[in-house]
Order: sequence, then C-alpha cells, then structure tokens
Amino acid sequence: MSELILLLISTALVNNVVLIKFLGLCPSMGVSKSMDSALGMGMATTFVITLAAGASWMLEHWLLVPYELGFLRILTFILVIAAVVQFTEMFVKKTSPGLYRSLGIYLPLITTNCAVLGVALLNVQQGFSFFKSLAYGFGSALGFTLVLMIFAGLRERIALARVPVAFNGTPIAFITISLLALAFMGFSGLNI
Amino acid sequence: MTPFAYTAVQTVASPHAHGGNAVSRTMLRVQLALTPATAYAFWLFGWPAFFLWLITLGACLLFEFISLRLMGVPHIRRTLGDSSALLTGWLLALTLPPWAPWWVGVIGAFIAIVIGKQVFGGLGQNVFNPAMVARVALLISFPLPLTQWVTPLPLTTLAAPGFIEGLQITLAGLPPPDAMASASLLGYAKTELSRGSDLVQALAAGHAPLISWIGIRAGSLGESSALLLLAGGLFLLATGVIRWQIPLAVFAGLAIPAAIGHALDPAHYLGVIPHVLSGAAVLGAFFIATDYVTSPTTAPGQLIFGIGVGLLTWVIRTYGSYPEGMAFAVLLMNALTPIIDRYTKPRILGRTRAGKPLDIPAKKGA
Amino acid sequence: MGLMEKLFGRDWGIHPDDHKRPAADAVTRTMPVPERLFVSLSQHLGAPARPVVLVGQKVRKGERLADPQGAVSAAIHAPTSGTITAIGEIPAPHPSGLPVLAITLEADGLDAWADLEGLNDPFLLPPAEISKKVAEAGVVGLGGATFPAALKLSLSEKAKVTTLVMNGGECEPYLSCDDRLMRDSAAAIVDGIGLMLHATGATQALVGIEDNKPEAIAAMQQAAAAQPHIRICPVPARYPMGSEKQLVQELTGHEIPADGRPGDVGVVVHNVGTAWAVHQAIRFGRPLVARLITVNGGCVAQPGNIMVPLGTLVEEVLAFAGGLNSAPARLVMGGPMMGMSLPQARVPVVKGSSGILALSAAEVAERTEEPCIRCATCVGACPMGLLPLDMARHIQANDLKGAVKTGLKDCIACGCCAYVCPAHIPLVQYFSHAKGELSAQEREKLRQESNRKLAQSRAQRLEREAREKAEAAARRKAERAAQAAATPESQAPSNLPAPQGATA
Amino acid sequence: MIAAILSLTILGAALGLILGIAGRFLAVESNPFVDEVEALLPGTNCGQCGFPGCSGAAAAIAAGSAPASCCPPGGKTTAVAIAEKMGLALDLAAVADTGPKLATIAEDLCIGCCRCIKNCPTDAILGAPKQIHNVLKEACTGCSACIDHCPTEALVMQPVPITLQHWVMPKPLAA
Repeated sequence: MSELILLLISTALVNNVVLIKFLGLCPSMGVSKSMDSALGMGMATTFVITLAAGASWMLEHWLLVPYELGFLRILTFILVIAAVVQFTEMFVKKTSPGLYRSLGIYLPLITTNCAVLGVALLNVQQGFSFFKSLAYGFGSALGFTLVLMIFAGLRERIALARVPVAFNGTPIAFITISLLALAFMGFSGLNI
Repeated sequence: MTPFAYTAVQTVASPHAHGGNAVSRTMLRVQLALTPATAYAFWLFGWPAFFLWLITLGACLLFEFISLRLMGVPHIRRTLGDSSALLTGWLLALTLPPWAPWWVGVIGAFIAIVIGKQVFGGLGQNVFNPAMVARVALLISFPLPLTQWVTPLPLTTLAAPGFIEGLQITLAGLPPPDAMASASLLGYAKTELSRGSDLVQALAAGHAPLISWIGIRAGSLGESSALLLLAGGLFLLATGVIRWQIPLAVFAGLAIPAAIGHALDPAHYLGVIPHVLSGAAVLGAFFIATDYVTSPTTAPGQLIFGIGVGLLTWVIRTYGSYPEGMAFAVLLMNALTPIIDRYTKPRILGRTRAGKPLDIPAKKGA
Repeated sequence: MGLMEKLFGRDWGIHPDDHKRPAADAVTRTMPVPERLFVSLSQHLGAPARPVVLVGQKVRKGERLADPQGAVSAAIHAPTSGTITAIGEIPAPHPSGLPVLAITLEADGLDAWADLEGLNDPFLLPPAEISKKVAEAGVVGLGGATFPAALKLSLSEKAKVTTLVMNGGECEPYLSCDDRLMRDSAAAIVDGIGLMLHATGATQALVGIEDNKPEAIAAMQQAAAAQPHIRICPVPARYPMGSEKQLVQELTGHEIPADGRPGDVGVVVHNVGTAWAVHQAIRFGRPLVARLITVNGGCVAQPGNIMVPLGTLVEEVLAFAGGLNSAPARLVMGGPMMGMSLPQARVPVVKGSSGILALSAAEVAERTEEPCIRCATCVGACPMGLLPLDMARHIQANDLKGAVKTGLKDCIACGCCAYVCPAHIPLVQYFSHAKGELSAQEREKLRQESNRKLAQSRAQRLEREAREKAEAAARRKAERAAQAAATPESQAPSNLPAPQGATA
Repeated sequence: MIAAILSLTILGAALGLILGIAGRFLAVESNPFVDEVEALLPGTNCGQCGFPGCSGAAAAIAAGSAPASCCPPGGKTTAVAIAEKMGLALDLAAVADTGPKLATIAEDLCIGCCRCIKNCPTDAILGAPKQIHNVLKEACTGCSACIDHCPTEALVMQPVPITLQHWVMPKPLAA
C-alpha cells in the first residue's frame, strides 16, 4: 500500500509529466486560461489516462505479448485511447455543455495528448503490475491536473497584469510555465 | 449677483483624505530592518561580501532602468524611487555565497529584474518572488559557484582580505583557498547523511545553538545572524509592515515536522533548532515569504501559505537533493497563491462563505 | 459564524484622525436668509420633484414649491418668503458639474412662515397619519443618503419592525452636525424618536452614538432618562460605524442579508437629524427648509456648525462662517470619506448636505497612483469583507463581470480601502465607475427590451394592415364580380395600386 | 498476420459498438443557440449588420460566421451578452460603441415626405404628409435606418445628452 502511495507522489511531483517529462504541453498551454476549465480538463484527462493505463496493461498482457503482436502496440493503444476520449467527450457534452464549450477542440484532442500515450507506453516499459499501472497512470494524471490548475491560476492573475505588449499572451505563459518548472526542480532527487 | 458658470473639471472621487502610508515608506522600512544583519554579515565575511552586495544592487537598478526605458515608462525616476528593485537586489545578494564572483550577482540581477519581474509588467504584477527566481535559476545553472561557502573571517582579524584583495576575489572570481572552503550546516548534514553516518555524532562537534544565533558559520550573507534577522523581523511586525501569520506559519511548518522526525529518528532527522536557526529560515520567514506581491491576501490564506513554505522547505531539506529548500518552497507556494486566494476569500457581510445572500430570518409574529 | 471568523475576528474599518474639534465645540450659529435662494428639485434619492409654482408667484416660508413625482421622491418647500423669479438649470452640487433644475426664490426679507399647524397629541393618530405628515413635510434621511423618510416609516410598518436604530454615529471625520444637534436639541430628537416609534410600531429605539462624543451621549441620556424604551448606546469610534449594516450589527447583532433591507431583520434605521426634522414636522407642522451644516477644514477660518436655509449657495455659507484663510485644494460637500467634491462654490445647499469642507492640500494628501503591490491592507480595512485590490484589477482590465463576481455589488463606497492604500490607488473611483457602467448597461438592456417590443408591435401592425388591405381588396373584388355579373357588358376591373396611408 | 488483423478488427468493432451504445444514451440535440442569440438581439431588423434581419444575424453568430459584436445598434451591452452566452472571447476594442444616439429632425429642413416613417423599425417617427415630423425619444432605438431615406438631410443622429441620473464616474487614468 505505502508503495502505491509513494509511486503516486513520485509520479505526481518528482517526475511530473508536464514540467519534468515535457509531455502534454499542448493542453497545458491551451486550456489553462481559467481555473474552472483547467479543473474540467484535468478531470477528463485523469479519467482517460487512468482508464488507458489499465486498458493498455490488459492489452499488453493478454493480447500483445501472448500473440507476439508487439509491433501493434502503439496502434492498439491509440485505438483504446481514442475510444475512451470519444466516450468522455459524449459524457461531458451531455452533462456539462458549458465545460464542453470552454474546452472546445482540446477535448477530442486528448487523444493526441502525448501524456496519455506516453504514460501508457512508459507503464508497459517499466513492467508494472496491474494495480501499479493504475497508480502510475492516476499519479501522472494527478500531476498533470495539479500543474494545469496551478498554471491556470497564475494565468488568471497574469491576464489582469500589465504585461508589456511584446510579452503578452503566449510568451508570458511560456515564461511562467518555465519558472514553474524551475520551482518543481526543487523536488528533483526527492527520495522518501 | 454674477450668473452661473459651468466649469470644466477633472472629477475627483472620494475619499478626500488619506492615511499617509506609502509604498516607498514600506520598502524603506524593510531595508531598515535588513541593515543590521547585513552590516554584521559584511563584518563577518569581509570586503568581497560587500562588493558582491554592491554589484548586485547596482545591477538590479541598472536592469530596472533599462527595462523601464525599453518599455517606454514615462516616470522612470519615480518608479526607480520606490526602491523595489533595490530591495530585490538586496534580498538576492543576501542569499548568495559571500565570495561569489561578480557575474553571479549581475546574472542574478538580470534574471530577477527582467525575467522575474519586468516581463510580467513590473512592480506588483509578477507571480513569483523575483529574488527567489534568480536564486533558484543561478543554483541550477551554476551549481559550483553557488555552493562554495567560506568560513567567516571577520574584518577585524588579520587574515581577512583587504580592500584590494577583496576586489580581486569578487572581480577575478578566484575560488577561495581550500583552507577557507567550508560547508553550511545543512550542506554538511546532507553530506554526512549521504555518507551514511549518524547525524547525532556528526553534529556533536561545534554546532551549538549559540553559534546559530550569532551566525559565525559558513553560509550566505542572509544566513549569518539569526538574532539580528529576528530583530529586523520583529521591527517589521511592530511597524505593521508585515503581519504575524506568514512568519509564524513558516516556523510552524518547519518546526513541527522537524520535531516529529527528530523525535522518531535523531540519527536521520535534524532537530528543530538547526532547522529553524540555520539556513535561510529566519530570512525567508520574515523577509522573503512575506513579499506582498506573491503571497495570499487574506489571513487564513497567509497561514496556509506559510505552513506550505515551512513544510516544503523541510521536505526538500530532508528528502531532496538540495541541502536548502527555502527558495524552492517559496516559489512553489508562490505558484499556489492564486489557488489559495481563490479558496480563502473572506466572507462578505450579509453573505455566506459561498457568496449567496444570507437567508432572511423568519418574521417574528408574522 | 465559522471558527475562522472567531479566531481572526474581523477587524474591519479604519481609525482616521477625526478633526471634529474645535468645530464640534463651537456654538451653533444661524445663518440669515440670503437675498436669493436656489432650491434644487433633486434633493433626495429618487425622481426629481415636479414644480407646482409659477415664475412671479409669491410664496411664504414653508409653502410647497414642488410635489413628489413617482414612487420614491419627496416634496420641496420654500425656505423663506419671497418671489419665484426663475425655474431653470443651475450647477448641481455634484462632482460632475452637470446642471440640475432648480427654483430661484428672491427673498423678501420678512422670512414669514405660512400658516402652519402642529399636532398637539400625535400619539392619538394612527401611525399611517404620522407617515403622511412626514411625507408632506418633505423630510428625507439627513445622514446623507436622503432616502424619503416617510417611505421608510411606512415600509417598516409593513415589515413588522421591532427595533428602531437611531444613527448618531457620525463616523465621518470633520463632521459634527449630528453631534451638535444632539447636544443642543436632545429633547426635540428624543421627541422625534418617540414619534417615529409610534409611526413604525417598533417597541424599542437604540440610539448608537460613537464614544468620541461624550457630551452628546450625556445630553441624550438625560433627555431620554424618562423613557426606558429609548436606549442610548455608546459604540466604539471606528469608521464606518455609521453605515447602516455595520451599525445594525453592532447594536442588535443581526446581520442584514446581502439582498435584503434592515426590515428583514426587524430593524429600521434613521438618522438622529431625521428625528429632529420629524419632530419639527409633527409638532409645529414645519417642513424641512433648513438644516444644520458643519463648516470645517483646514482652510476655514472659523469652523463650526451653522443652521442654513436650503438653497443657500456654498460660497455664501463659507463667507458667513468667516471666510477662508487660504485657497482650498478641494471643496467637499459631506464628509471627507464619502462626500462629493464640488467643482465650484456656486452650488446650492441641499437636504443631504451634512457638511461643507474646504480642505488644504495637506489634508487631501493627493498623490499620483502607483502600481498595486498586493499588500492587502485594503482587505483588512474593508468593512464588507471584500477584496478591493482584486476588484480594482478586474475593473482596470475592463472585466466588469469579474469585478461583480469579486463582490462589487456589495461595496458601500465607504472609502476605507482608498484611505489606507499605500499606492494611492483611487479604488473608490474604480468602483463608482464600474457601478455606473453596470447601471448604464442595465438601462441599456431595458431599452433593448422595449425596442424589441416596439419592433414587434410594428410588425404586428404591418401584418394587420396588410391583412386588412387584402380583405378590403377581396371585398371590392367580390363586389365588382357581383356588379359584373349584374352588368356583363362592363369593362374588366382596373388594378389600381393600393393607396399608401400615413402611418402615424 | 491473421492474428494481427483479427485482433485489430475485433478490438475496433468492440469499441465501436460500445461507443455506439454510449452515443445513444448521451445524445444531445444540436445548436440550441440560434434562438437564444436571437432573443438577445434588438429584433428591429434594421439590417445594419448586413444579414437579413435579426434572425439571420443570430444564425450567423451561432454558426460562428459573424462576430458577437456585429450588431451596431445593440452596442457593447448586446455584444457582451452574446459573447457570454456563446462562451466566445470578445475584443471589446472592436466594438465601436460611441454611446447611445437618437435621431433628431431639423424642423426647418423637414418637408413632410413620410419616407423616414416607413423605414422606422419601431414606429418612432410621428407625422403626416406635408407636416413636419417628430421623433419619439422613448421609442427611437438609434438604429439610424431612417437617416439615408431623408431627401433633405433633416434627420441627424445626435448623442443623448448626459444628465445627473445617467452620469458615470470616469475610469481613473492608469498610472
């Protein structure tokens, strides 16, 4: 149990997908304008990553390895991820049209969020057990959501700041996220 | 009687009185509070420390001036006059190794003023503490000069470098002689731990709390005398520049886990006294974490912020790969500040905490 | 109340220098009627009054000049006897310097009252009758909000009010007119309170007086000694203690809901000055035609309190007070915290004028705005628990919706935030601007609404006309067909274009 | 090879089936925005936006082919309301809001031709042939549809004068 918790912390903070592994940058920049949509995006992605991590484990161990279909790994993973994302999209559209609207194109684009495929592949690579895979996926997604929320909070504040024209918009967002990555460097080598 | 005339007026809104507080006054008081500890540190570490401090401050002012000029700000002198850049440089210089070469100060000043502050729009618009941004960026980019501590050589002692020698040390960037090289208490503890030795034994020699209070020990300028920094901090509290929430919470966040860890396993966890009195804890708690711009605005938010800073400092010091975690902790909590602010809004009179109007009470006898 | 609030105890408000003395200790003076008075038709909250006199008409003091118009409005009476010489625009006592409609009254110097009659035993009358008399006298709230007093009296009757809170806080610095009134006419005020208790049906009156006015507290305690249901309650001096919500919470412990009125917690709040005006109206039948005004500020030679006829020009009041000893940096009507800056001294005194301040540059302490450093001093000072710094940031970025979300609508414009701001940011101006913009948007929305209705009714009209035209054409066609059938040799019907009628 | 084809086919089919079923349960009727946007527009069909009437503009806005700020008489208020409803970003600077205006008739120029009357979408102009016309202030929406139809240029759009009741405290000049 404590092993799982440690895995969660290490994936969420120490090896943060966005700030340390530089995965999932596209939604991190795109859906971080307000904390509400960031939280929505984070939850949607958490759902997708966790489910994809579990499903990919099952595919890997029950299909790809037994039938020696390793070359199909990326293809099958993407297939599963795309299906989960489609389901998520329908669900969000039904339950929260406002969120659906504010997430816009970034919701279906979770499919191509490299964090999702990346986590699934890393999972398989590290040969985790099923539950560890889930924890790894969930922890990564938690880290993603955390960064997205923090970043959205910062951007909400920056949106009201008198940023010089040359830096306004995306430049200041990149500077901010780089400083955030700097702060997360403090967790490097964290060894509990 | 003369007829009525309508005069074109510039509208002025109420109130037509003011309490008299001013930004520049606040900044001045912080500088005043820093002066004793800084002067004492100059005495401890000699001329090189003074030169580095001077260069860092000068560079900060220069970069502030250049940025304002580039952005076409109309009242450059007035903006420089609020001395916020001076304070940033001062705080940055206090966190650098005293004998670090001049370019460390200049690059640090550039990062602090330009990247940490001006690109966000200047004073009050930045989201991270500029001095800490510079300190962390320097630490990650130039780990060697940023971790070369020297044993204090008070100015009055014979071996202390003179004026010219001091200039050479700062400008030529000569590494300090081996005999002078030393480690800060936290760095020493980290090294000893990684060697697998027992902290109780390792620290038994020569790390009495008294030394921590007086600060005659390797470290940055701002890590020297806990006593003088504490006095400065109390001055700020007394004059109302800062509130008690953040300093107290930082100490609590640091001391409580330290006490628990030390009680459980003294061989692996440093005690409360070394944690609180060494390193940048006192400086950070009173002067850095309390930075208005980058900390929460409400009392409960400030408590959460302070506890976060203290706790993260302890976590990074204890488990991370860096011996000192104050700068990282401050940056991490700066990042969380908007979220803390959002969830610790004060309750509006006549409304519930969620912002809904209070229920109208049932009429008596109606 | 949560644990958090218990622990941190909301330390709202500020403690400004009160500058009340020596003006408060100076003997009250009465100003003689000037030769010409300019009686504004907008002296109260709500719609301007409608004049009922004609130019050239002679009036006596206390005769009605204008009728209330609309639901919220108040009557206006002649402050002296004389002749109406004009009804037109004059500069309003308002920071904008815009004009306002006013009646110009040329005084005849006699200052003769009209035949007015007071009531000997008003407590025998039904409460509604008292409210009616108060309305006839044109009494409005004299604390500064100028809400028609009679409306509040009769509304509170419906709302089942149990407590009448009398506001003698006078928390604004410099002002001492309520203080002076309580010292000089405590008996009249207590009588007015009794009348208001009768009118509202409340069972007790709590008179809140800040503890920096010991003389007023003593005078009122003595005057109310015989009436146990009128309690004099000293409250700690703190700005804005005299704000309705704050005073009600301090005295009764009730918190008024954000979208509610004091009546919702069984309370009605009136100013002590209003009680004096009610006493005058009921006992002597005298309408509100003069009021006590504090003349104060660093530039005033002889600060003090003066009884001034309404409609007197500010410059005349200043001259009577002893003139100015230096050119003021700012002329203010009301207190320094919430009062209005006057663009010029040639504006009339109105019912809501509690003070005229000629402030020196040092007192105003005006400085250029600096950027906000998020020091949060304003958060601690705000009596409403708002985040002034965040609201101002949203307004700076033209994000009105964000500002409303941060609590703009709960702002009472007390000025505490701007008073303590080290960066000298004109926070109140930001909020007033945003509130003005919001109400402009609200008006715009209403206009659009009515536009849509107008367009719809036009569409219906066009449709109806087209239908009527078609019906008429069909009828004619049928007639012609019938004719043609009767006389087969007649020609084919010509297709005349339908005449276009005027649409009005 | 066969295993690969088979597994992919089966996987695809199974996922497709699940999604198909989910699609049934989570179906959403499309684009309810046209009506809502139309309700926000003035409804005067003045045609200044370049679309055939307000319903045409509403359809264009809902489809995304027209900006939320396309209604000149609606001004800033309408643009903001629509942008909010649609969740669109709005560049307020693009909204040319010069403040409310009203049509006024210069009495010495009016010849009483009634042309303006026919083109007023809110029946705000009163008058009869050969009589000087008049604008009802309460009913004029400031759409300026009448302006171009006046043969003598007697019709002019004039800003509504500011009164004490409508005065708005100016925004402080940023430091």
